[in-house]
Amino acid sequence: MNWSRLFGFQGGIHPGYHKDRTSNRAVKRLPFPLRLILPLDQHIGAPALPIVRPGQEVIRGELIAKADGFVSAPIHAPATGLVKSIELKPTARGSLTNSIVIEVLRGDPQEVMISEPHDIKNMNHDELVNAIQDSGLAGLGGAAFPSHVKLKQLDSKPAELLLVNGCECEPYLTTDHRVMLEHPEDLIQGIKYAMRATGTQRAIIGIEDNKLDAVEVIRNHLQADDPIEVKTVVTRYPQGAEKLLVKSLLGREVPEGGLPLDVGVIIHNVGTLAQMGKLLPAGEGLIERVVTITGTGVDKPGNYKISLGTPIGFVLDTLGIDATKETIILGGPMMGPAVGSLEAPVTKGTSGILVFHERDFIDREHEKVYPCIKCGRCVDACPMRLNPAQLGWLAASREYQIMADEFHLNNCFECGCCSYSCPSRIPLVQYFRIAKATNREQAIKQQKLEAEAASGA
Amino acid sequence: MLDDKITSETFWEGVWENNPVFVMLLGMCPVLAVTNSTINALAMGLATLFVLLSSSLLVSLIRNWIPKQTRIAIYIIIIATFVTVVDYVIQAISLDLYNALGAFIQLIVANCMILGRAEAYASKVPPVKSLVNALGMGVGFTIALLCLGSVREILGSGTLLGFDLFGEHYQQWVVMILPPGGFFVLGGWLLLFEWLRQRKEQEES
Amino acid sequence: MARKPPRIELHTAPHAVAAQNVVVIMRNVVYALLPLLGYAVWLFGLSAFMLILVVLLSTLGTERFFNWMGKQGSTLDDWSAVITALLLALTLPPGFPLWMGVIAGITSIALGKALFGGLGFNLLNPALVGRAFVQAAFPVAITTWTPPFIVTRFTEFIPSTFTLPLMQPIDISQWLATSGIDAFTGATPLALQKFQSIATPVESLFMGSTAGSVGETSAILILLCGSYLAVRKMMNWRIPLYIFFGVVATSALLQLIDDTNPDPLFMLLSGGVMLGAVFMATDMVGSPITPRGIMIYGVLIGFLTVIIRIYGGLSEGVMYAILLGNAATPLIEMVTQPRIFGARKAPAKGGTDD
Amino acid sequence: MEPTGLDFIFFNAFLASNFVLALFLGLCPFLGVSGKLETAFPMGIATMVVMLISSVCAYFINQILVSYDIEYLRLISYIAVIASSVQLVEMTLKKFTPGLFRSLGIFLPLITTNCAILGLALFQTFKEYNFLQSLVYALGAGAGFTLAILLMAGMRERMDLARLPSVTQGAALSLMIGGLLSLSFMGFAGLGS
Amino acid sequence: MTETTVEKPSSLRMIISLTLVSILSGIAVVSVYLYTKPIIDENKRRAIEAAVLKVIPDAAGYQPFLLEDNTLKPATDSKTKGLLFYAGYDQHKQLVGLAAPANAQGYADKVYIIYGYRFDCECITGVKVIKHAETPGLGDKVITDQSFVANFDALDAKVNVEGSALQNRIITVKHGAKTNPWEIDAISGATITSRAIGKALDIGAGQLLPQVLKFRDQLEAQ
Ligand SMILES: Cc1cc2nc3c(=O)[nH]c(=O)nc-3n(C[C@H](O)[C@H](O)[C@H](O)COP(=O)(O)O)c2cc1C
Ligand SMILES: Cc1cc2nc3c(=O)[nH]c(=O)nc-3n(C[C@H](O)[C@H](O)[C@H](O)COP(=O)(O)O)c2cc1C
Ligand SMILES: Cc1cc2nc3c(=O)[nH]c(=O)nc-3n(C[C@H](O)[C@H](O)[C@H](O)COP(=O)(O)O)c2cc1C
Ligand SMILES: Cc1cc2nc3c(=O)[nH]c(=O)nc-3n(C[C@H](O)[C@H](O)[C@H](O)CO)c2cc1C
Ligand code: SF4
Ligand code: SF4
Ligand code: SF4
Ligand code: SF4
Ligand code: FES
Repeated sequence: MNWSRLFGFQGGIHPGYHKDRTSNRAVKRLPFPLRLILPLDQHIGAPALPIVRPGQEVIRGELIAKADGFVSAPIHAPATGLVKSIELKPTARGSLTNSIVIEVLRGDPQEVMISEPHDIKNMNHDELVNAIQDSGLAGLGGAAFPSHVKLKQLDSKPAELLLVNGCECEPYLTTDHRVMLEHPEDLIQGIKYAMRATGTQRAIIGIEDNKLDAVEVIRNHLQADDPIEVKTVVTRYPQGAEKLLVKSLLGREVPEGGLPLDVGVIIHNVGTLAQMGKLLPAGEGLIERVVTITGTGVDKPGNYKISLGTPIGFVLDTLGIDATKETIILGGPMMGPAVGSLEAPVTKGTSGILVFHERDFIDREHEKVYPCIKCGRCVDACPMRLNPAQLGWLAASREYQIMADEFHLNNCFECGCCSYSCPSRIPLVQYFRIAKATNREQAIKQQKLEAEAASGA
Repeated sequence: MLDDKITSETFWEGVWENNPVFVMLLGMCPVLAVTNSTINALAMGLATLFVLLSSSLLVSLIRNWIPKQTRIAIYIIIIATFVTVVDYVIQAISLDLYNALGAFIQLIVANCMILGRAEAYASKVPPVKSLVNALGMGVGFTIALLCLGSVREILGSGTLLGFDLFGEHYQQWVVMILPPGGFFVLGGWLLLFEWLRQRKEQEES
Repeated sequence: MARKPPRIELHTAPHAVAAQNVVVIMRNVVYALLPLLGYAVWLFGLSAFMLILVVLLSTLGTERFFNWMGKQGSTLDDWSAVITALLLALTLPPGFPLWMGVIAGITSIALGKALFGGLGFNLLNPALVGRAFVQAAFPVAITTWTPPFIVTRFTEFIPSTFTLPLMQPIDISQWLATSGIDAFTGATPLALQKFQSIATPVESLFMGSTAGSVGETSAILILLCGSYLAVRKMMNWRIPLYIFFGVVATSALLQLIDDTNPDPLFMLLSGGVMLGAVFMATDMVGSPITPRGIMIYGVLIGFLTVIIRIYGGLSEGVMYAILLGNAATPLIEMVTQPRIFGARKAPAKGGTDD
Repeated sequence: MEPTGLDFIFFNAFLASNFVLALFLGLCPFLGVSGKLETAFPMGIATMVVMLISSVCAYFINQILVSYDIEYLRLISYIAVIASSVQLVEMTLKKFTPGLFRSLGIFLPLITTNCAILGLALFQTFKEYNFLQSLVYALGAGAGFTLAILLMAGMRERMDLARLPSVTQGAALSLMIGGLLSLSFMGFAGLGS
Repeated sequence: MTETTVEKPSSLRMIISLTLVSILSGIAVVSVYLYTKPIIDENKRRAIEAAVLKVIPDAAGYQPFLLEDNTLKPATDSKTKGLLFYAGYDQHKQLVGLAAPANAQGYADKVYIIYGYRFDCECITGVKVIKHAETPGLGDKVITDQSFVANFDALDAKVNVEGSALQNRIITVKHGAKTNPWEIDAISGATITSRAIGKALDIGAGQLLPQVLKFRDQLEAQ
């Protein structure tokens, strides 16, 4: 019985997956670079507050920046070394952000600092949530949303179910796949912690049916009385988007503008929970993550455990890739940004580094953009059942407000299915991002004006 | 504000700059409906011109005398009267012409151009000026009708004012005399004018 | 270490795109039309060939002319004008005077496409605008039919083909009589049915061995070529199906009311329903993009086709039905916006202020 | 269908002899108020309502005129009656449904100088329709006007988002679209013959 | 207009102004009407005369009649209801035929015709289209197309033995398919207008002729 046949979402696409090159390669560790760059805003929410000074020595695993409020996450030193500076450094998207730069101590054994183990059995809900925050976990699924925030119990909206997102629907990426194969115990442990923190009685792991081996492995590790189920869903991008996974597995639609919690669900990525299972008992912080490195420009593709803060240029150099001739994408090809600077580091949200040769990369700039021929492919592909074509016409006329007010622009989660399928090669998602950003600016301006008017009056 | 001086502009405005059809898009129904031949267009143009002249004159003459509240009603009665007159006169002149123009002679009453002129112009200026302006407007209207009528007749019937232009084997473009032809020809003229205007602008800059 | 940045910086996701683009789709439609063109030439001979050629040249010329007027590069390379031309030629009668074909080609692009800004912005199907224009301009010439398989079709032209520009088509009744065709009344199966209540056997309709436009001939061939496009996902196969449904349902209903009305199968196979439904109503530019909109659009076209055929003054209604369907498309789309994921209530365009 | 049958009268006025697209009546609102659907629809409905009212009025007035042999006053009395009935509708609406009045209000004066209304009254007289026939005729004509202006508005709204050539804008474009619509409506010509 | 206070004229002045204008307008309309009426009536009469004399070739004069409730009376007032027809007489005041109006729905609107009938051949001898809105160049071929007009040189319109209807209903057939004298050979490309004329004749003559024949003696006596 395949669940998603019953409850599956509409739309979605079937891009080429290209996962075979890395899915059967065990995770290897990449050496430390000379210098680590740790942006203070690796997560969504308030940036972390540094608690180290330039010149100070730090030990691997030591807290170097603390969370600034509840929706924020601390940062730990990924390697033993010297804090060189706290300065503006480029991120993958090209903008500058405040980062702690650490000069790695050469020849150090790089032992992780021993911290005080947590007595999880005797922790109450709030203590557990705090412990998770202290570990610096942010969603490893890509959005890097501080993980503890979702686990905070709300009396008004009790969570009934924990969904574990093992879809990994983006082409090329195989980090979640490897984590499920290699660390099923950590994952199950993490799931149990998350369930404890939220008080849910049931958990479901959703895995796309192109990773049946992972299903097998996890099932073998489950005890008979574990309240955890593994379910397969069909392989279709963007099955892993939380709203769609909820729909596929439970048949529930998260209401427009709402969160999964509105239908009683909390959702976490398998990588996040595996880290939680590993880090929490020892009281450690998040200092490294698994990254898939693949693409036509990579001769030795694979999954690598990389310290956070490692510059992408270093990663590529280590693997012998001449990056100046290639196109580099951080994350999957559907949602990941193209890298604007090789100095940009691997962060908590980096799930992959894809490198493509010029020749096999479909080059939007050189392919002519035709006017919309109203073929409707974008409408068929949009999993949110929006009308991307209509949104696109409006965007071309800069009718951003109408897009939001009448055509549900804000429901678009930028999955890219529409742009992918458009035969006229219209950069629809790009339009939508601009539209959203403009609307946001507009709203802020409006608020300011109103505030001024209110204070003036 | 309108003053009482009569300049050449008083007349030419209606013919060209503010041509009621091409520029102001007034009275479109008769423009499209009866221009399937030049002669109909001419008759319609003259009939409208007559009504326009006489109602403008009369309205201007009595402009200081009629109370504001009843002015529209009075304009309408005046216009309707002259239209009825024209209607009977055309019937007396030629039944065939009358049949060809159909109800559109009577529909001159509803022609927004005439009421518009009465309200916006004739009621504010002295009779002679009003008359000169109405003449310009009427001539502009008639010219526009002829522009449409001639194109439609030449293509649609192969004749001009009834004279055969291309010999008996000419293939008439029936569509031109049909409703779509009316839309297309007027639209075509407007496109042409716009194109010429833009070209002039480009040359100037 | 001063390092050059990677090649593409401002690239935004998604970086992967589907293989089919506009040009590929359009070119494949042309491929799908080639068998129809070949069969049409086989049926009607030299005259059909000349007509196709002349319409093609005039259409492409007009497209190029408007490119030049608008100071833009040539848009001939997107192949859409070729499709327009070929489909237009396929809807004209084989002996249609060439000069009228030129007029049809010019109007299809000028009135149907260039006016609105070219590919993608037109409201109505350009090919059908061209045909509707000549149908209204030259109603007699466009209903003058010749039978297929005239023996001399590869050695001589139908006399009306080379009518002098601006002149009435040369009368072909004399020529038909001497060409050894007896008992040809110059009527299509639909006209025979409508004006004389004479039924045409279904096999002839299937094979296209009846009088008619250059391309509204073999139902089987049209379906085959259409299937190619449908299988390659270059055409929305739902549209023809909805149209067929509309035609069958409406004509079955009308036959129930009055059994002298022709039967659904005849309605489906005769005239331009096949060509129109498979190749012309499916032009995505003029058809709705919303799934429910497509259903309404298709059924509406089928319905109007039968209504015009039975109650209208003309024997064939497909062309007008498709044009009206195109015209109604913005309205249809407006009322069929998809119900968005997680919508709390039925989709409401515009704010609901009360 | 018989030319005097109610079904014929309705469909003829609705489609085949559509007031706007085949008879060229009511072009001013058709071109002027069809820019947006949200104004076009109320305009269509308002016109239909006024058509029904003036059709009834015109019918009775004509009875009186004929019985007193004063048909030459027809035009004057029709236009007077139409103008005052529009006024009456306006007042009634204002009084009883202010909400509806606000959405239709601005269109009502426009309708007075709209030849479709007067044309309807004249045509029903020339065609010698009886009371019921006149009513159905008005209904068909009003529905036809509404259909035409709705189609037009839908297409023009679509054009707002198109990349139009610099010359085709404003009235010229509207006329061309009107022409194409009219061309499409040729399919209904000869309906019922 | 810049006045700030809307002065309210007395209602009396409004009423007077309106009344005055209405009276003047009435006078104008009535005088034009009275002046043009004889001319218009003369125009109409001449048009009818021309039509009647054309469709009954041998006639030199005519008399309008009205058939109402199975009685025949001279038509004087155009308003009375009944079947109107014009009896045609030659120079010797001999009854030769009759002419009558008829109409039917054509392609665009009703087609109005007047047709002529001869008593000796019991056939229709001519048709003139009075008013139509058919497509120029297409539907109006029924006026100009000589071979179509030739249909009415002698179109069979015999009344059956019972005297209740036409012996053979007049029908229009597709161009080139005419085989019987009561059939009309349509114009190709204008079949619908051709059929409208056939239909008008079938209905008009079918209704009128059987009744008129009963009064033939009465007509001859005029
Ligand atoms: C301001 C904000 C508040 C959020 N609050 C909650 C919350 O209370 N509970 C929860 O489960 N998720 C919460 N989320 C997380 C979102 O549901 C979602 O998981 C996160 O944005 C990442 O989603 P993605 O990886 O699908 O893009 C919040 C997100 C944002 C941006
Ligand atoms: C288009 C789209 C596709 C996504 N696909 C996946 C996926 O395949 N796997 C996954 O874990 N998260 C995916 N996400 C993110 C999830 O929506 C969700 O944020 C995540 O599972 C929450 O877990 P985390 O906070 O532990 O990362 C996707 C998000 C979007 C918008
Ligand atoms: C623009 C246009 C105008 C038409 N006008 C007429 C007309 O006035 N009279 C008519 O009988 N048919 C008219 N028709 C209909 C057809 O020409 C023709 O009557 C019908 O197709 C029957 O064809 P047939 O006469 O060749 O059998 C018109 C068609 C079109 C497209
Ligand atoms: C399936 C399909 C059908 C098409 N049908 C037509 C057609 O009927 N008429 C036409 O002018 N173009 C047609 N085109 C081509 C193209 O869409 C057309 O030129 C645009 O309407 C021009 O904007 C078609 C294209 C495709 C892919
Ligand atoms: S972030 Fe992208 S690649 Fe990672 S799991 Fe989600 S969809 Fe798949
Ligand atoms: S990017 Fe937005 S509009 Fe496009 S398919 Fe995804 S959700 Fe729909
Ligand atoms: S996929 Fe592209 S061309 Fe097709 S409808 Fe959507 S935006 Fe238009
Ligand atoms: S609109 Fe795009 S760039 Fe802006 S916050 Fe959202 S995902 Fe980031
Ligand atoms: S002229 Fe007809 S509505 Fe204005």
